[in-house]
Amino acid sequence: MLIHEYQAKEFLKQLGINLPEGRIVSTPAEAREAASELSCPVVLKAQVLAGGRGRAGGVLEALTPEDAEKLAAKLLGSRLVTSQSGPPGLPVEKILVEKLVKVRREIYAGIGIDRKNEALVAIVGRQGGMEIERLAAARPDSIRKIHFHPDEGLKLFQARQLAYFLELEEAQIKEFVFLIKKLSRFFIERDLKLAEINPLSLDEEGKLVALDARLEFDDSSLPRHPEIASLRDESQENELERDARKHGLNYIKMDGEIGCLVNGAGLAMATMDIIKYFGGQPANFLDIGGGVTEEAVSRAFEILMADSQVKSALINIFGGIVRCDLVARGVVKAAQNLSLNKPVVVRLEGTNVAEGRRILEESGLPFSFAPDFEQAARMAVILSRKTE
Amino acid sequence: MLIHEYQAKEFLKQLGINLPEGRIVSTPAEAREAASELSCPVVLKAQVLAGGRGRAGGVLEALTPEDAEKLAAKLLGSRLVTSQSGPPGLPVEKILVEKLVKVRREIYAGIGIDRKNEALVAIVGRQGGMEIERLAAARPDSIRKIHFHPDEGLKLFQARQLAYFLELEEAQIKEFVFLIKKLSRFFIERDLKLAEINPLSLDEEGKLVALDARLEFDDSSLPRHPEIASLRDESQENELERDARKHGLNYIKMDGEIGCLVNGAGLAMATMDIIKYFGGQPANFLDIGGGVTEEAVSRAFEILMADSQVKSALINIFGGIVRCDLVARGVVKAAQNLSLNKPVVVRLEGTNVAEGRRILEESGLPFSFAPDFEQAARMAVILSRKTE
Amino acid sequence: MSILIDENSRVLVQGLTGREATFHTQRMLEYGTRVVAGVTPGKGGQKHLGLPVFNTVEQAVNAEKPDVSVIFVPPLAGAEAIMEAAAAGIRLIVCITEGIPVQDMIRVKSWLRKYGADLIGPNTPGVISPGKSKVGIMPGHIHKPGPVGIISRSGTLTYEAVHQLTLNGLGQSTAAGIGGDPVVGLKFVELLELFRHDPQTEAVVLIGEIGGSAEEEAADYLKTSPYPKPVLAYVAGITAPAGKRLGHAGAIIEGGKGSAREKIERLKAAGVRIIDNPARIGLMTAEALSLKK
Amino acid sequence: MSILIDENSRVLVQGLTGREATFHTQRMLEYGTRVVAGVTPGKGGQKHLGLPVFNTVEQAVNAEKPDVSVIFVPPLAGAEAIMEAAAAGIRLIVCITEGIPVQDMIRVKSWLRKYGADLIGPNTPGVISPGKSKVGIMPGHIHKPGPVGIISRSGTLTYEAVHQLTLNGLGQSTAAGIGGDPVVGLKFVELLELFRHDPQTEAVVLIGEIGGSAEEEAADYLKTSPYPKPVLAYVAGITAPAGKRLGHAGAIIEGGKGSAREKIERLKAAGVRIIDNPARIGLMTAEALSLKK
Repeated sequence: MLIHEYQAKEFLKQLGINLPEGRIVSTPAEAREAASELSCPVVLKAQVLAGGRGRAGGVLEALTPEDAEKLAAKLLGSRLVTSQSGPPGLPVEKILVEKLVKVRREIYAGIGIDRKNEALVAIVGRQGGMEIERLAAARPDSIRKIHFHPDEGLKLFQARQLAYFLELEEAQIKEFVFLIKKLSRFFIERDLKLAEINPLSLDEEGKLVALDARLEFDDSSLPRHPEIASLRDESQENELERDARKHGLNYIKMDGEIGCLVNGAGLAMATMDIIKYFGGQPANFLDIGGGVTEEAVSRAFEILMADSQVKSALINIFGGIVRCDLVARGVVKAAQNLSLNKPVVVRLEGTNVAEGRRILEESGLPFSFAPDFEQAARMAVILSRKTE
Repeated sequence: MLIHEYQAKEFLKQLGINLPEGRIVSTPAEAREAASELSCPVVLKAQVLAGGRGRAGGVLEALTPEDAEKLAAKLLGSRLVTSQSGPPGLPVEKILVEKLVKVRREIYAGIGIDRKNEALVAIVGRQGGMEIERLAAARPDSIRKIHFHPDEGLKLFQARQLAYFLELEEAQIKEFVFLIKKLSRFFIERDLKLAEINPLSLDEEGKLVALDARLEFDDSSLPRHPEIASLRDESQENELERDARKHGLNYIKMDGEIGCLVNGAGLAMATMDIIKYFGGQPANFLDIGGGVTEEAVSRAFEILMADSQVKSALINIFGGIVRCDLVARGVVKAAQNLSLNKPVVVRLEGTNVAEGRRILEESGLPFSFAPDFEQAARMAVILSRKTE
Repeated sequence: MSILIDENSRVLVQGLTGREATFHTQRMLEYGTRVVAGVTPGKGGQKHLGLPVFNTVEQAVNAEKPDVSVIFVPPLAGAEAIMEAAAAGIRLIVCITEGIPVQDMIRVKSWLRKYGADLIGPNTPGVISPGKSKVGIMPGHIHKPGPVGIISRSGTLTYEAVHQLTLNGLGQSTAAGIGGDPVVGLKFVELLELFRHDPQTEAVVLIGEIGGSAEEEAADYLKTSPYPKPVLAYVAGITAPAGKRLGHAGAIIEGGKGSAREKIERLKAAGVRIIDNPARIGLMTAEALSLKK
Repeated sequence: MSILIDENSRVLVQGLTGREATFHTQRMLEYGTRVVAGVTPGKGGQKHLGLPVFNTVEQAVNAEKPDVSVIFVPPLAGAEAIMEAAAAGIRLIVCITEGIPVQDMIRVKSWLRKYGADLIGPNTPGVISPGKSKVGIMPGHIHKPGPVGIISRSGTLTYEAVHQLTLNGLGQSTAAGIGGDPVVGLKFVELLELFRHDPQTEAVVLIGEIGGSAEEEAADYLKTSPYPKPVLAYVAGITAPAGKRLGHAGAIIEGGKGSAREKIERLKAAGVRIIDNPARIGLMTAEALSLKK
């Protein structure tokens, strides 16, 4: 779970890390007030949960409080489309107004999880502001990684190695060591997956100031960190995805025309892949999961069909823990409430397959039955074209 | 560094561990007041830093507040001689007055350091109240040890294994797991060497109550725990030992008649041993250490001679970092201020030995010089007898 | 022969008295798995499904000598359950639990190294050596004994693969789900090494997916040490968008790394036969085996 | 030959610019030790005693390829200094620092296992292979090359032993102080194993003391694997009172364990010649060596 920049900075502040002076606002009037309190020039930063805000016009400089008010009025209530936000963009409901920092140098500091080495990793880059992966590709020598174990923490000597790699002056070495030690401890205590300060700037007095911050928490650990879980901003999620999540469904909206309803993440991906293989485009990823209820299946089917891009649907169930009859009942219930005007191909296999098929057949709804996985995909692709 | 029971219980209270209701008092009137507040019967526990208080008469039951006052008057200001306190005993300056707990069962719970396995160790015993080493010797099957690493902490499953070993009821299992987890975390965070709750009692309602508590901290770690260091009670130390410690000297009073002043702990032990080998008894262990000053050497010599049991003294220096001349100067300075009425044997070797010898000789004081380690010991033993 | 488990494996169920564990333990018993005991703290001394229940794994190990454990406990108790099993001397731990935090799993991995125990999962359907033993939640009846080894990051997709193999007349030696999480126990490389020496196994099917580098590591392994049996691979997620988690916690393309295309290229370069139509897993494996003969 | 260090050992000094380190590094250089660099964070780029100073051990290793490090840092920085050296690939770490908290040392020990580095100390005078290299704070001039290996828990007592040996015409192959703390690096057993294979060493003198079980472990080792050279031992503290720390953090009889008498009995039973008069270490070693011939 990603949190907003302003929320992340609240944590950094508690850790004692230097930040630009700032105020979080949600109206243009508040923005004006904040700007005059902080004294201009200030920066207005749209709080959306996606990177690439700068290039998308989500970060603006204001030279006067009036200016700040006008720019805030433009941003607030709009949807910001960034390189990472997806086409509909994300709603701007809050703006972080910050005093402009005069920057002498920008660097990168981050903590993450290295899956391959099964360790935590502290990463620094001699250049800040760009994505670390791009910097790694462009100038690998300017990056240093040090692995550490969550039980051991980042050692002082490791923090020093990172600091010296950054070629900081002696006073900043101490500051940096403090920062990265604090950040790594926070990372471990709160079960983070990613903590980035990018850019971390050296201001004119040589102080280290966190200009931007990105904290991502491990969804699996949220039950033991309720104070983090409560920071979730649902306005930043796709409506269908949010709805699906609440029903325990894994749904991700994509750009194609064939909706998929599958049990199991791997089979759901394979279903998307085979659609592509036969020349179609999947409209979504949808894994109903193992412990699904009839009601959740209904909701899954409704979500699927609510996507106006969908031309045909493919239900692919390999019953194991999930019973085919339960899925069938859920689908029928939902389908009966919709005007089912799109073709639906069904492939059932495994636990209670006969009963499932009977339920679907007896519903009188126009389902198309496929004998196997391949036929199901072919049919769904063909049917998606017929409706054009 | 050992702290008093009442100080240890203050920590346990902060951890949420159940304790008998109690008050710490330093006058008989306070004891009376405490007893009536707590309602009798109460137990009065003399706060001295040595085990074996019970058998030594340091733990007394009072049936009325008047009784409590009388008993407190007897204890306070007295010196308690226990099996561990040494002959002069320890001054009783505070009494812990506690409500008497009706005990259904007593067990042992402790955390320590296992030198051999280079690990922390949690220990439980099915019987409480006696020393764990004695219980281990008498009934080894009634004890269970589980090792753990300070970075990993005691795992929940390990705490459960200990709890089930103790054959507790299900409600107490949870309580015990809580207690031992908390205690082990405290042990790690504050750099303890030993944490014992002995006895840990089950009261009549089946609650676990810590009847006695012993916390020992690692002297080496005290600089990073100033809040612990400040708990030191100097009244509980031998006066000479305390004085020595303040001068950076390692001095331990013993029962013999030959005082020793040596550099290095190993050589100091060997000096004691060789005195014994030749039929004498060392009066003390004294290591002046490596970074010793002239002034500290003077103080060391004074401390040595201040022991009225001492009949002769043996100065044994193998100069390495410590220079013989520095030791000689320190000894001479101190000896000149004393009426040197006891024979002093000197054996010098190593760095600046000639200069050291010259200083001693030119002082005009009656030092006896020995050619080597063995001769020095023989001479000191013989001279200790002559003065009888 | 088979790898990891066989008819002699003595299986312990951690969390036995829970709903899911009860259901799947019944299925395992029906399949013929030698389940010997269960653990649920606080229920020691009881019987459940006719099996003795213990308070701790240690007690269960002392009494019933299991060598394999299968874990059904809540996610935040998962890491501890694995550690407890390893410390008690269990040789192979199969963790079904999904949703164990990733830092917990990093701790688990160093713990396992200390005790020398092997882990399958977490977030796995488990392991089955058809006809011998089933330790997990997969539908047993779709399997049959035979020459194909399966290693998979996915559950239902493995069932699909097994189903196709069985329809094509091919049974399985052992099918192991390695789990869909970012940090798991045994991975492709370790299991390929086991299948290398298993006489029953004549071909190995890898079922990979986006995220992480387990497939790339398998490719490196196969490239550097010639493998005596045909290896086939299907990698799910060729259509997966970057930066989105597809169901499994580990199935995500992050920082441009872990795409299906990259994995496929690497495996192909290592001599692995790539299956690009997931409905042809059975067919292509049959082909590979017939070519070999 | 010698163990641990010789004339080729390239030595790094951690904490070089400190007062004590400066003093002893001068003595080491005078003795002929190949000191190649120093580390003091914040003083990288400077020269001290003619040696290059680096900010981190890693930088020093990259530039000067030391394989041995000797540590002179404050007690609470000691554990980190050892870990830093191990992580940077130093093979042998000699830690002079006294007063490192014992839990820090427990952490250090598992860290060392991970990196495969050896530690001498902490709270040790160091190691000397007379005539070749001196890595520590012992007075070099009392030593001379020869056939006796020394392993000791004590500083000045080792000097005493060396002095007696030298007076008896016996030089030393290597004298190593293992440190007086409760948890230290290499102990009697590991060093006995090294001396076993060292052709220069013809006899080994152990200098033990009260506390812990290093002497008992040595006895077990010697009992189970016949040792090809005479081993002598003096154990200090026969007169030590129980429960009192005698100078060294590790020299304490706790819970009735670790008395000199117990250790002596165990060593004697393992065939070790016990020296009960500490003034006769040299004489008895000379006797043992002449009997052997």
